[in-house]
Amino acid sequence: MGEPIKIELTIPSLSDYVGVARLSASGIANRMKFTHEDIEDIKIAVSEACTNAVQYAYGDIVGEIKLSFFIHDNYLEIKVKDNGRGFDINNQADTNTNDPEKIGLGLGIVFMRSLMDKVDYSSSVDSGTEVIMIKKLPVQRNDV
Amino acid sequence: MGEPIKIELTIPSLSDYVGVARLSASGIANRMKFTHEDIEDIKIAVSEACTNAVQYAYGDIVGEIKLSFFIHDNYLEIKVKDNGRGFDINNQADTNTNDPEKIGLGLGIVFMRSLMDKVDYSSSVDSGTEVIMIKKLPVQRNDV
Amino acid sequence: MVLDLNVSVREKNSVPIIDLEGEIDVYTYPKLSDALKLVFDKYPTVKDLIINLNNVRYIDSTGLGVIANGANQISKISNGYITIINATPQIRKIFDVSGLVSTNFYLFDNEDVALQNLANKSN
Amino acid sequence: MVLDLNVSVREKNSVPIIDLEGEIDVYTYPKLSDALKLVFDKYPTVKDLIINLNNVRYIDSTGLGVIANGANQISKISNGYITIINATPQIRKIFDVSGLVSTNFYLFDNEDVALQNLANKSN
Ligand SMILES: Nc1ncnc2c1ncn2[C@@H]1O[C@H](COP(=O)(O)OP(=O)(O)O)[C@@H](O)[C@H]1O
Ligand SMILES: Nc1ncnc2c1ncn2[C@@H]1O[C@H](COP(=O)(O)OP(=O)(O)O)[C@@H](O)[C@H]1O
Repeated sequence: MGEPIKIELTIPSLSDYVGVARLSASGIANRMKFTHEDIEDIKIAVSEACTNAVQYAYGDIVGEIKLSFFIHDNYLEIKVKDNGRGFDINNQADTNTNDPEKIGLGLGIVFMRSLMDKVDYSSSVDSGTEVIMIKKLPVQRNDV
Repeated sequence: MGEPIKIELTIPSLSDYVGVARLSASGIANRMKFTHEDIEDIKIAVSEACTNAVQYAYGDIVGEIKLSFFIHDNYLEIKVKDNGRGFDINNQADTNTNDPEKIGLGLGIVFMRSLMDKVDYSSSVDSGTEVIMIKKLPVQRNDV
Repeated sequence: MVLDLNVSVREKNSVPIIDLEGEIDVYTYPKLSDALKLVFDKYPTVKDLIINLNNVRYIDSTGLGVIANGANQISKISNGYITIINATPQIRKIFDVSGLVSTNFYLFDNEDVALQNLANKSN
Repeated sequence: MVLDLNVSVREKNSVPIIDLEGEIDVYTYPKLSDALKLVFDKYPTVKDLIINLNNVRYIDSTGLGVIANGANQISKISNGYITIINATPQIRKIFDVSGLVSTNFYLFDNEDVALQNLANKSN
């Protein structure tokens, strides 16, 4: 057990660098010996969190997105944090509008929740948005 | 011109995560449209700097290695910093010993200097080691 | 092609086919939007459109959003459909999770099966 | 195989060949050291040894260090040499920059050329 190993990555809120976050996530998941499928799931979940921060957090200015990866014995914990305008998690009524200019379909959070084992969103107008996601390693024989 | 874009990555001084630093570096260099060959050069230089921090900076304890990437218009600047024991850059006499247990051949710094356009080492016993490396983008026609 | 996307458009049996190579994410999706726009301009009464994911290694909600948008458009134009081919199992999973398949588009294993199916449909 | 290394050992015309696949860095190099140790144990009078980099996409000073160490050992054992085959242009460049080639080992394009050359040498 003991302290988890921590890796931190800070990228600007530009679409250009979401792929860099994804690459880092895949490298870390690879080291933890996640399956190929789990690694793909983690890549998507990390990208979705970063994509939202790029698209919604800062409006027209460029802010920071901070990713923290905590490598635990049996799971990977990923925190994606922005200092943007935040949103009301319980009131996303307008995400399914038919506005043709809005590319989002409200799938980002759906994907995170489907692909990870646990997803916690906390967001407020003052302190931006933080999502904490957990992906468990497959249970090993000798742990049972 | 303007301020360079900054990306930061902090990894523990464990050999496991040098590859993650390399992946991030290659993603960033990719976005900057470096050539395939330049990207490989950058990957090696970043790995060498991290490998040295893993092997020499902290002895048996695990410390942090902080990488900062600054994306300028015409070049990429990479800073790799540890808070380890530092060394005397002008006195590496013993790096070419015949000690069969010592895997290093003194090639790390040679590689960095050969593959990057500029390499500045600063190291002291108090403040650890910092290497700043620069790789220039190929000169573009319309810049000339 | 890591972190990037190549897009090209061709035609077979009068069906426009968009071939994609690379990763479709928030950075690269405009290339796919542009290709769709190009197809809708060139084929103003298009009934069927194939998107070939054979060399696509990554797609997320931004990519699905663009494809779903294209499906809406082709539906308005001609009640047409978008057909996705050569999706890897992982990408099929993403399509499944999205809940978009069948209401918005079809998934087929490969080009031959897809073209055969589209030909049968129009008979 | 991103960020990892697969190692296997085989033999052709009595020459042990180490096939590598992946990346050789500070994390993976012990796998290559182990393979070299295994070869020196199994062939205590080994004269020639081929290292096949056909599927190696990355190598840095830690990898070169291990190979140079192996070259020192085979030199002591039998005045033998290590022969590197199938290095990409980028990896050849790294070998060149290192200044290790020819004093410590040979570089050949592929297995056939290397084996031919080793056969000629022993005649
Ligand atoms: N980091 C964030 N900052 C501000 N708003 C956000 C953030 N993440 C999500 N949101 C809000 O939540 C909504 C739902 O997000 P998501 O499920 O990813 O779907 P989509 O991006 O397709 O709208 C977004 O439309 C946005 O209003
Ligand atoms: N981050 C660092 N912390 C402490 N010592 C270092 C660091 N980087 C380099 N050194 C010293 O510089 C020497 C030369 O490094 P290098 O050229 O990479 O060759 P090698 O690793 O093969 O010895 C090392 O042996 C070490 O003594």
